[in-house]
Amino acid sequence: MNPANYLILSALLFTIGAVGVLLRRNAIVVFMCVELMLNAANLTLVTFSRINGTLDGQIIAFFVMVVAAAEVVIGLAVILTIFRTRRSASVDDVNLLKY
Amino acid sequence: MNSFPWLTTLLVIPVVAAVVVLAVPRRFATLAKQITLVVTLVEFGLALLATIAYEPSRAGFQFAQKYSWIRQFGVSYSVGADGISLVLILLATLLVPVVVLASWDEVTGPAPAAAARAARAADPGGAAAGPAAGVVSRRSVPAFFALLLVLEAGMVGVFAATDVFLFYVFFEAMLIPMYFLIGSYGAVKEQAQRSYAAVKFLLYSLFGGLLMLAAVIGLYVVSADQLGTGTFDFATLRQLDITPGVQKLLFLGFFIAFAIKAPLFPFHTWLPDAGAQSPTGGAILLVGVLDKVGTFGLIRYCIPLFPKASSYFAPMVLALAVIGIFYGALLAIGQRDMKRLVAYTSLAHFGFIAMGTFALTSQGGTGAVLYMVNHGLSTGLLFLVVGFLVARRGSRDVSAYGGMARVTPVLAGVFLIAGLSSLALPGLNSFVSEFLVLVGTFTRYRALAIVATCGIVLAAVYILYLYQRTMTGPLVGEQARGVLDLSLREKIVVAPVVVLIIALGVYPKPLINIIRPTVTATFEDAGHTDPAPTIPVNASQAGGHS
Amino acid sequence: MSAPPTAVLAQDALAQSIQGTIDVPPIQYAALSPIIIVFGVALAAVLIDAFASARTRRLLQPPLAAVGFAVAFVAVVLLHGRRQILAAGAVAIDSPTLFLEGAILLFAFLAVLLVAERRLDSSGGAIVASAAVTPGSPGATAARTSAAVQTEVYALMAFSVAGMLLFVSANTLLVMFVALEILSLPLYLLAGLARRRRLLSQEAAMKYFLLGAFSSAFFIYGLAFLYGYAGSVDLGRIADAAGTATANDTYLYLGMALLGIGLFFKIGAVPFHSWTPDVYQGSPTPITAFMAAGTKVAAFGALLRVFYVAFGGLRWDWRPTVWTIAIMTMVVGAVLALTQRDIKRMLAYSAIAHAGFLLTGLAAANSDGLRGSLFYLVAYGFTTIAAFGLITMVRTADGEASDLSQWQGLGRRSPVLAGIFAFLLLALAGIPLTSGFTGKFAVFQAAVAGNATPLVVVALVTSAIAAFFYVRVIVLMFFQEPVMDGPIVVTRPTLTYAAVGIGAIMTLLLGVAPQPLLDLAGTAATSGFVR
Amino acid sequence: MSTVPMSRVPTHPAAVPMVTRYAMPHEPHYASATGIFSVMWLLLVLPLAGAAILLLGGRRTNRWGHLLATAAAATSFVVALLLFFALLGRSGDDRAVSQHLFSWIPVNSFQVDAGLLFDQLSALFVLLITGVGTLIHVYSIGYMAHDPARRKFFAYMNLFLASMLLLVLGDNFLVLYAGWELVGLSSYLLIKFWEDRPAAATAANKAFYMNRVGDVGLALAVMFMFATVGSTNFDTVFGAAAAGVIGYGTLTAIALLLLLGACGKSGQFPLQAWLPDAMEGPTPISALIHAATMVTAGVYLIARANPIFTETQAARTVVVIIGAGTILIGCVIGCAYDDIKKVLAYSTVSQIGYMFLAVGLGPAGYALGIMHLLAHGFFKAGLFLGAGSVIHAMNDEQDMRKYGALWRLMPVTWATFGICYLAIIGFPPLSGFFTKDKIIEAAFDKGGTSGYLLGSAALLGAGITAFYMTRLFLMTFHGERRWSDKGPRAVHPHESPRVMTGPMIPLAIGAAVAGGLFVLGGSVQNWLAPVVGESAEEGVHTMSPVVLTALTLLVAAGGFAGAYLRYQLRPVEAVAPPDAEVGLVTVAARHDLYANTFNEAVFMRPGQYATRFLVWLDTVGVDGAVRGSAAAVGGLSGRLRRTQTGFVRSYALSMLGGAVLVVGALYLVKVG
Repeated sequence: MNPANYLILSALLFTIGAVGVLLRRNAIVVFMCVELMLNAANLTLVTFSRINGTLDGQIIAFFVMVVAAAEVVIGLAVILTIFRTRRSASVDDVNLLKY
Repeated sequence: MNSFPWLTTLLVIPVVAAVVVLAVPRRFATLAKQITLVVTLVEFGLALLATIAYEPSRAGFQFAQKYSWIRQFGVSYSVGADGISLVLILLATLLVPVVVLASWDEVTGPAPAAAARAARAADPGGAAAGPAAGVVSRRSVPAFFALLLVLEAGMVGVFAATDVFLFYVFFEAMLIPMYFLIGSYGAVKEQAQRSYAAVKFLLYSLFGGLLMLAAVIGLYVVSADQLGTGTFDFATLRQLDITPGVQKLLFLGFFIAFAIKAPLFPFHTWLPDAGAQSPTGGAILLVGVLDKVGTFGLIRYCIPLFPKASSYFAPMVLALAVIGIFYGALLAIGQRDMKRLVAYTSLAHFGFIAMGTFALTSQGGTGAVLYMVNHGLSTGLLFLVVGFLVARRGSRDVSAYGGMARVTPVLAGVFLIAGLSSLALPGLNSFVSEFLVLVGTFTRYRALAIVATCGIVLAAVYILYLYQRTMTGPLVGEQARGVLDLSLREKIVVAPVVVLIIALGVYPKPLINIIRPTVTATFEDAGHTDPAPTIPVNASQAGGHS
Repeated sequence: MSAPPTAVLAQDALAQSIQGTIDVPPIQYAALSPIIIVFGVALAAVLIDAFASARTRRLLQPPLAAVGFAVAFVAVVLLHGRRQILAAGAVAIDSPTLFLEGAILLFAFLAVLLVAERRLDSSGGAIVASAAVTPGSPGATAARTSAAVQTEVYALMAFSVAGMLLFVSANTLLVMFVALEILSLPLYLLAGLARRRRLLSQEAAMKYFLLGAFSSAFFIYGLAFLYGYAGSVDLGRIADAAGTATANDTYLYLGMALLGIGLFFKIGAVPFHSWTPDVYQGSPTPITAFMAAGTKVAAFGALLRVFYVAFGGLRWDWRPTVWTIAIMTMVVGAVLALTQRDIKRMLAYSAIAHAGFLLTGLAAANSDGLRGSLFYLVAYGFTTIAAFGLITMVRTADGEASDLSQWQGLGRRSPVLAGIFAFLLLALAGIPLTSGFTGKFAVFQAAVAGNATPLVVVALVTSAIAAFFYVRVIVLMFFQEPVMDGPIVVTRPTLTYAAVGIGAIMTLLLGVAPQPLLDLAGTAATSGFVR
Repeated sequence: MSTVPMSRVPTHPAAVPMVTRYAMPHEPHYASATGIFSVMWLLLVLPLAGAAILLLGGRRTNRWGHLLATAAAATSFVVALLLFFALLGRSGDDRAVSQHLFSWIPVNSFQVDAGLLFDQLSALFVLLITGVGTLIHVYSIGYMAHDPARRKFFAYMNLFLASMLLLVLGDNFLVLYAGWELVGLSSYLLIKFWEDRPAAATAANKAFYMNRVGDVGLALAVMFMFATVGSTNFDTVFGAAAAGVIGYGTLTAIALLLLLGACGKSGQFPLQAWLPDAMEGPTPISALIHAATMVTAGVYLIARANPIFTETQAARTVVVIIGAGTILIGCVIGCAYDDIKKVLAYSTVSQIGYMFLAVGLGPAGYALGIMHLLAHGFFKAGLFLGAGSVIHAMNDEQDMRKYGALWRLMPVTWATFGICYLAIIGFPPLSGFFTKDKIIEAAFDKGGTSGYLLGSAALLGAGITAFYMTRLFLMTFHGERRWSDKGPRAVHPHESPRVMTGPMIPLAIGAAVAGGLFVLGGSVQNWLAPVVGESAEEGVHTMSPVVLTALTLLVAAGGFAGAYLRYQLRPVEAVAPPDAEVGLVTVAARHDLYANTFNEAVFMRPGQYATRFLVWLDTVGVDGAVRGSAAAVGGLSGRLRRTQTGFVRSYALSMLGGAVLVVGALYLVKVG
């Protein structure tokens, strides 16, 4: 199968993720969408590693996963504190800082 | 004698003194004043000695010093004096002591001793300085005089610099002390207008300065292209052969900056506000010296650096100048605020100066430079007198005055002298310069000179109309009866200026002999020779006694 | 090409793993010492936090961090002149890198001074006692007044600094990505650690985090495309590939764009700037100072390296884009700052404008531009740290007097402090005899030399606009009568004094005698990035 | 105009080639001052020193200040006499001595020296100025005795003397210009001497403004001279003019500009309006400045610049027209006023008209103009001093309708005044008879229609002069008294103190005999010949001098008779009849022939409107543009802020948009 299709798929995933970030209110979901974008990137990497015939892409993918995991830790911590103070995880509720 | 670093000394002394004065605690305000006075007098003395040491006949810069400052940019600390800059330095160093003495009591004002004491208590560090804003906000006297000293250093520097970058640095750095002088020591009651005027002044000048910066950078790059390594050395830069197109752009960069500073016609609206709001001393230095940086720049930088462009733009500049002459005069006639009025008269005078400069004749140029000095004296004196009046009656509004000549004859007399000098009465300083400007313009731009000459009628109108409204007629206001005439201090302040105004009117030759060679050389290097009289005359007439 | 390319390395590893032996690539630890030291400090800090008592922590952490950074700085100084690619091509050490690392460490040191300041607030410093306490809950007031401090802040800072050091010295995009995360993640947390105005602080943290993650997604996606294009994430290899225009360069441009976005986000360039004001305003002020100085240096360092090394051959393709972004950044930053009422927020917008000025240095795309940018980064860093540090000293009963109206008449009450602040503002405005002017001149001159004159004209006009809001603050402080219940200037905060003092003095020095630093930046620029 | 190759042009002293110059036979030659003449500068310095001492000395000099000033004036008169006789001692063509004091404005080709020239012409003026000046100083001692500011008055008078002497002694046009404006200043100072009177202050300003208009002309003339011949020195300019190397156009332009200056200073049409108002000043001033000396400076200027005017017929035509016109204007208005000083002022205007007419006639008339000027100096000064003495006696009442029958009460005044009055109406053999007669004659001798027109104008003027002067004399000294020594407005007329009457006597004598001395044997004409050229005595006579003299006398007699019938034989109303009851001419005359109305309508009002408009323009337009753009930026900022909504998702959107933008931009560059 033509590896280019995977690229298209990953592009779709990335776009879905990006759009999700814009559309969803719940901070957790927004964050999940970001994760989706990261994984789309991973897919791209793997595809390219296949196309280029080198392993680097796959190795990088692992790095990305680890980083994503780290981000989750931080992200959840931040979101949690916000949630505890505001009793809501909606990103639209936090806009004291503006203009 | 010429090996002595005159200019550097003139630069350093005020800076050091400023630090010292700033260190003086507020309660020793008088000490601060005395230090400043002494220092500025010494400064003037040195400037005088330098002038004596100066050899007019020698071409090029004298007392020159040059040390590399920022090698990467080819910037060097290089100073030097020619005829033009020397007289202006002399003017600056003369006016500063006058200003110091004039502002002796202005800053502190008539503050009750109690308030002063409270202020001292609240002052240092401001730690836990609680309420009572009125007390806390008493204005620091040492700071005022320190600012004056810094300003003096800046003025000396801007005239002495022979490195374009250095010039720019002083050009901008000079703004800050003036900005504070206007903003925090200006018209006491009018906080809002004061700040407005200060900000307006600063932003106008900054904007012009930034345009100039663009041109300066452009000049640097051009020099880098032509010489391999970029430089800001004035002497080197004027050797460059810049293509006309580039010249025009760079010229505009410099010209607009100077036109704002001077100011010339459309760029002037900051001047009335600044002039009206700044303290008397500030106004004198602002209009008397700072603005001269603009006119100085025109003749020192625009014409030698961009000869082609300057002859290309000359007609337009002259047009602006003539418009300025009439515009300023008519607006001056229409003013009610005395300080604004004086500011507008300066607009007219700057028109004359610009005209003389861009007539590109040695008479016009010499006249213009001489005019810078004379205008500094006459307008300085006008601001002094107006300041005295305001200090006595607390109002800048003309309509609040009338018949003052009866109660304050001496003040009225000085006022009249200042005014007559400003309207260029023969026998007083301004006449010489104004006539030189006109005759210099006449030889090249006949029609223009004729129009401009008609401006002298308006000059008579705005000065004498002001005098009539303030000094003659029946006495206005009851409290006016109690007003005192000039005190001894005030007499001492005005005396030197008055003397110079008359002396330079009768015997301007010494100054002319310093200015003329430089101006002549400047114009001839730029390829402008004086037009010939249409009928040849014998050498004894032309060569004459000089 | 000194080090073996990672791709080959990976294949060998695959091959050898079958036979069961792995030969370790050589790693020059000495050359990595600054990074290693800082990481060490970070780990040590974590351990201390884990085991030491609250009191010991408070006593031990600040000096540890400070000394750590200082030592690392010394290491950087000792490394000067080194120029090589280390750790199997993962990290590069050269003059620009060392210059940037040194700058980062200096600013980190100053930031630690600000963070460690405890005299300012009624109780502890600017850092919250326990971040976990919910604002508004009964515990909150106790937390606000308690002497305790979330000492993890030092560990986090150390990690972040380590990340920054790695970021500027990364030679492959992978390392760069990891470094980016190492420097960002701690910052997300640090942003949320303000002792007062918890809600704002938390909001800042969250916004920073979400948008940061969003941007790093772009970064990694761009990385992927570049990998696809060049078959490697080694900057040098990418440059080579770009040189030989064989492969499908849609990937190249896509990758360049997306990667750039990640970096532009970090330096706060328009239109990726929107987080900057909110985060700068919400974070604890010392952290804001740290971000404004440190992060900017790191991000710009990386940006410069990527655009000079990887995309150096393509400058004619990316310059227009950089021009556009630079102009937008300058204009938006300056214009929006005009109408700000919160001083931290105003400085945030000014930071955006300065990012724009820095970009003109990049747009020049010549070694003068590099020199200018390097100098500008240092100059700006010192000034901005001093400015934010000074803000922490002007306080009312409930924390810093961040609202401009409260600064009215400050000059009359505490002339010295207000004078210093005015000086710093003038430096930011770029008045001669301040570092700000020298920096501006350096980049603008380079830009004109690089045929970017229109850009310079825009830059000058915007600096005229920008001058207005700096000047407005001076007007407030000096030309207007103090308000009755105005803020109190806390006296004797030694550490803050030190930080502000150093910053101000450097601002003056770099304005009056920029020669040495310019030399340093100049040599760094001429030797250029290693590849 | 003859242009020359640039190479021959001196650019600055270093590079002055020795240009071989035109042969200028007519060029005057000035001997340099030696011997007694080396004290020439004293003439100026004495009164100047007096002024300085009085002004700087302040109150301390109050007691003796006026004496010092008078002494200064007298001494400088003595010096003038010495120089004059020394001049007499020299041969006829060697009577021009110049003293170079110092180099004033030396800028390359523009070289102006502070130099004095004492020749036949300036000698006469110096004598007149210092002589009459001294007398009026003495007179003022009495007249200003009770004025608190007497010291200042004398200081200003001395200042005036110095300025006036500078004017007539300068040896180049710029120095002359300096004196020109300085006399304007002293005139300004003295008109507004009682400056708490708004009228005085206004009059002073008016005088200065209108003089400045004239000064513009003079200044431009000087510039023209420099631009043309490269010098402002009399000898060079006149030499060039006489050699006819200056183009006719340029020459005429210069002459007309000089004329403009002359009109301003001498109160000639169209710049005459300031002179009557100037009567707000103390009467001695009216006598000295606004009758005897300063206002005649215009005549001096034209006479001095005679080589230029001789060469340009066109300019001289304008001069004579102005002269003739002003004669009539002055006379007509003079008939309508009841204010004694105003009448005298307008009589001055018209008498100077005669002088202009004379000098406008060219070589034939220069000397005549000067003669009439000198004679006028005597009798007009005498008249003013007499008027002053009367005003003094009548408690500062200036309305002649409140006078009458004073001759018995103040005999000396009456006698001196009478002599001067007879002199001015040309009663033989008093001075006016000779000098005015000569001018009328010369006017007719001009020949042609113009000659007749001018002559008859002058003749008519003589008649009207006789009328209004007689009117003045009769209303003041004769008829029945229209004042009372009782009641609220009581006055007690009395002869003035001797210190005042004293000076009037020599003036009267001068008025009586001067004319004869001047004319008989053409002494003055011969004396002035080297300066103003031989007056073509042997010109064609339109009609024989005898007939003309008779005619003149007849006309004058007519005027006298008219006045006598009207004001002596019929009673004079104590209040002037309202405008409704008098003829149109009288109404017009009472309103100065609407000169002021004209000036206000054409110059003042538009000026005021222009000013108001510009003030508006400057605030709203020029400054408004600046403030507007600032406000615009501010507004933009205010709107842009709103985009910073505070919602993370909108931030993300902007980032995404940016991403698209960047990608797009790069892609564009790539394909394009």
